[in-house]
Amino acid sequence: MKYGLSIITTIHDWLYSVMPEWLAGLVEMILIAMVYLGIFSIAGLFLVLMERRVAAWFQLRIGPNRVGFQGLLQTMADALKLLSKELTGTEKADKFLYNLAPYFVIITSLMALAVIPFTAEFHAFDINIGVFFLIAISSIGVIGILLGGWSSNNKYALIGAMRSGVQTISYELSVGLSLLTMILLTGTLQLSEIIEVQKSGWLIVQGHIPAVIAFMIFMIAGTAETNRAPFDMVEAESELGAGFHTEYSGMKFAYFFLAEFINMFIIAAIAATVFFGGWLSPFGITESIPSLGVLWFLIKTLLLVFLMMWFRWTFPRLRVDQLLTLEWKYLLPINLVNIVIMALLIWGNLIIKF
Amino acid sequence: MTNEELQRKIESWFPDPEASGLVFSMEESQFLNVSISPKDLYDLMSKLKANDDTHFDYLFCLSGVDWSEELGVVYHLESTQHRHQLVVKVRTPDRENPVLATVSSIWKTAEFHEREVFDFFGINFTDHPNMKRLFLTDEWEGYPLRKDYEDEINMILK
Amino acid sequence: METTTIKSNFKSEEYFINMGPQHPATHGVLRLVLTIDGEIIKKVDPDLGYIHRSIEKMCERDSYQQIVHLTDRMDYLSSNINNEAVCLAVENALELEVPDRVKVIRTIIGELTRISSHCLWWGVMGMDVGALTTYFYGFRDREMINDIMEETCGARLTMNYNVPGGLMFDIHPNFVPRVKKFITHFKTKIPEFDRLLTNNVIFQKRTRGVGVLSKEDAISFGASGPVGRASGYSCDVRKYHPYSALDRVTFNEALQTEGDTFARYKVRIQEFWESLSIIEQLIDNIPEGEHRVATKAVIKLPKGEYFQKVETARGELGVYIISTGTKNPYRFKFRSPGFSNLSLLNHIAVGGKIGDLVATMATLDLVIPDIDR
Amino acid sequence: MGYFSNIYNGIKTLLTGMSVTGKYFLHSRKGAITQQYPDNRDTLKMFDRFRGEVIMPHDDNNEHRCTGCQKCEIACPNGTIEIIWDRGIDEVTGRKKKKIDQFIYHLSMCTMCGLCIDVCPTDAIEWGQNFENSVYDRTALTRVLNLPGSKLQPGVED
Repeated sequence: MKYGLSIITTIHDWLYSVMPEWLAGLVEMILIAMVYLGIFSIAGLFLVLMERRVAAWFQLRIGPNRVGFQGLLQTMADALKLLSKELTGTEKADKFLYNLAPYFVIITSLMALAVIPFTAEFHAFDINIGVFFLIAISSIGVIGILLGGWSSNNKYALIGAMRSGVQTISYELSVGLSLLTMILLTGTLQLSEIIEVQKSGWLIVQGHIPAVIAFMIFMIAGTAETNRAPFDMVEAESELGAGFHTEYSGMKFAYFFLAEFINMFIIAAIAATVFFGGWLSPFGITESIPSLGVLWFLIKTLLLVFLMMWFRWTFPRLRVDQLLTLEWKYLLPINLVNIVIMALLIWGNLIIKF
Repeated sequence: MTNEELQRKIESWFPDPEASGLVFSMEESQFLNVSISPKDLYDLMSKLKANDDTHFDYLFCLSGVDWSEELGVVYHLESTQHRHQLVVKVRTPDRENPVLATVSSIWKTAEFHEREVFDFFGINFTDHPNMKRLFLTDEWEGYPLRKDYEDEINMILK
Repeated sequence: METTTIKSNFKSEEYFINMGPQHPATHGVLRLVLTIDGEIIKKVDPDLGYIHRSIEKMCERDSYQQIVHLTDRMDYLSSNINNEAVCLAVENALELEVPDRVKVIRTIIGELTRISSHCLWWGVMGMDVGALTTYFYGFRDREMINDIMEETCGARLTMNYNVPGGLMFDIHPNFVPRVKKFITHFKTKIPEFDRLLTNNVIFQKRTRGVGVLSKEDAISFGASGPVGRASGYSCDVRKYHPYSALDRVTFNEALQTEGDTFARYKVRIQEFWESLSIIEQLIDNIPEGEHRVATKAVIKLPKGEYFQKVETARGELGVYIISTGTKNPYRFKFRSPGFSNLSLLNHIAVGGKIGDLVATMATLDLVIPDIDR
Repeated sequence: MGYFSNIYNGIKTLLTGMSVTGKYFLHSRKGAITQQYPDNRDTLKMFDRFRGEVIMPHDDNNEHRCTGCQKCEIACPNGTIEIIWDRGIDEVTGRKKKKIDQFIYHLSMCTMCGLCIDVCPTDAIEWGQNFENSVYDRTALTRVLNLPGSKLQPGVED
């Protein structure tokens, strides 16, 4: 990372030397945004590929293996195909909102990436309300889904969008509360400091029982937040065809699709950061080589992503009322009790620290 | 009940078999066949279902038949309790506007089967809750399973 | 599962939604016109005929040997049992006694067809409630049966293996060992099906208490097969009117009493075991002998009416022939199980949600060509 | 306590389900049932009885076994087979005799029912195992099965 950092510093110094300070700051921000956009649209495509290979292996299949070595370029080819497709739409759609919806979804998911610490240095925006920012941003995405479903003037899409609204608003609570449980341990919302705290043991170890419960709730609620099976009521292909994006095609569809995968990555990344020490290596085995942090971060995140895929390819889908029962009758009360337990633990100093 | 018992039972319901066109037959069939005139059809059917000795609660087949001069419906009945079977036949000579009584209030399965018969034979069932075409489109002309149906485009004869 | 009735002060409007003819859950070109209030279904109105080929009219034109191959195309998942129904009807009419070997082979192949059909149903059932992986597990086992069929009959789906008078050709020498291998393989897989789907808490929540059909309604609607048996209505044709070699085997009729979607699911899982047991009883003692009795090249049925019932994977298939003594039937009617089972959909789906309708429809196991004929 | 046992049982069944799929994931290399067609074309062998298309085998002397009796044409439910025949003079006996000119087979209409092969008295036609029948033009599916200049194998008619 030293080498990489020196490039960044060089560019930073050069920008500030050739133009006025306000312009240099702006150009720098745009550059960073472009880099993130580039990296994560490609990473999103590879997540799609991973999903397809994992699904295939669960299902006694081989999966895509024709385009490129072992099918590595398959999703690139798919993206190119989607780019070249005609953008169709319904005649009586609300054109403005219809076109706006995919951008809402993709932009919010990309915005959330900004605060995630990949390593100590590779961290675009270390805001002191990091967790709060993530929760706030991730609930904006649902507006895009609601808009898309409503404006396409299709009954299936509308049902999907309404289900999505119900679902996201309910599960927002559990995501927030389970993270709040962990905030009690760290005492800070800033993600870099949350990781700093974990140098004396990952939070899931520090907080033991309530932390494990919080982790489970977070994973369930997080899966629901991203509208993935078993909570894919929004798409529910056997019930609603394709749900809210029934009427979208080409690149607009690809945005929805990509956003789903980036959202999944974000949920897994938050879980890795908050519960499993982010870029910290287990027991500090590679502490002397900080550039390996990004590797540890990716391993942890992808393992959690795999877990979410495992859920998806094993479980049947819940019905919409059962989804709400699960949230309001099970997750929320448990979560509230869990916070109290966690507070008692900290008060009694029963946390495990190395 | 054996076929003879069934026959005696049904005969006892209709004091005037001539007027209600009641004919029994065992020939050329593995079941006891009862023919009845259209006006007494509903009466016979509801008795067959309601009577505890006959208790025909399962209508397992309802077929329309075009007997060239007449149109008819054949009901295959079975009792799930006594496990005896019976065939009831009804015919109407009116080919232009055939009308029969519905049995869909006795056996719910008849609702769909009668719609099928209406669709393919054009037999109208009175008091049927939803008498409209089932398979074919509403604007289809003619009734395809009738023997005199002709369609030069879709029908290939050998 | 508790039923919730919500008294609403909101003014809501019912609306129509077209489920099908192109919809993933209708498994073919069935169109359901749904009247919906929010998510709650108020009325289901099936619209049929998208693949009606008028097989009954074609039968009036064809000879009896030719009719057999048309029945493949009705309920294509139990094509062998459909074939058997026509052949049995013709043989009964001709008073033709087929050799024991034929009877036993027909029964074995019929039960294999039933297992294969239920395998597909199991996969699709999982898929309809959202567990996509089940589809491939179901198909893996179905593939083994398809291979057995392909080796013996030459085709995988539309076999046309039965002819009036017996079987088109004798079984392949590999048939018996392959079937035995399949039995041992499949016996380890049914518990796996249970672990993956049957016991799953989400699946049970989705299916228990959904789409309840009472016994009286089941009889009145003419429900047959697993749909009827799940309501406690004992309607197995194999028990009441045994045909082929079914009178010499012992098996239990799979019965449940709840009548809900989960009961229909369990009946089919139970039928896996029963069919396996029937095959096991017969596979080791297939009698030697001819595989076919010679019939005349032109079969003319004596004047009269003939009815034959068989139990397909979906329920009771009836074949009703009216013959006037010529080489073609005067009227050929199929009483198809799917048609009657579909007619009760409106009755049991009303009041449920869209997700319930999909789960209910999956356990009715509709094959649309069977309904449309 | 029902509340907590519900949660416990629920999670247990979910984990059991995951163990089933997880097992297959670990054995994914061995368990894959995918056939990588057309890569496996060389090893892919259909069963002997596989019904791909109807063929007419010819021996080395370009002789087939079809006498032109037309039984297959009559047996076919779809009009798939058409036999154009002619009367030629038999070289041995010098008498006029029926022989086939063209045995036309419309693969596009064939339903693979096997009745023609079943009915053939001289085993002149049989099943071919070829299943790769996609063509750009429908007319390519109409085939003449007897090779040009082919003759009837001697001794078939006896």
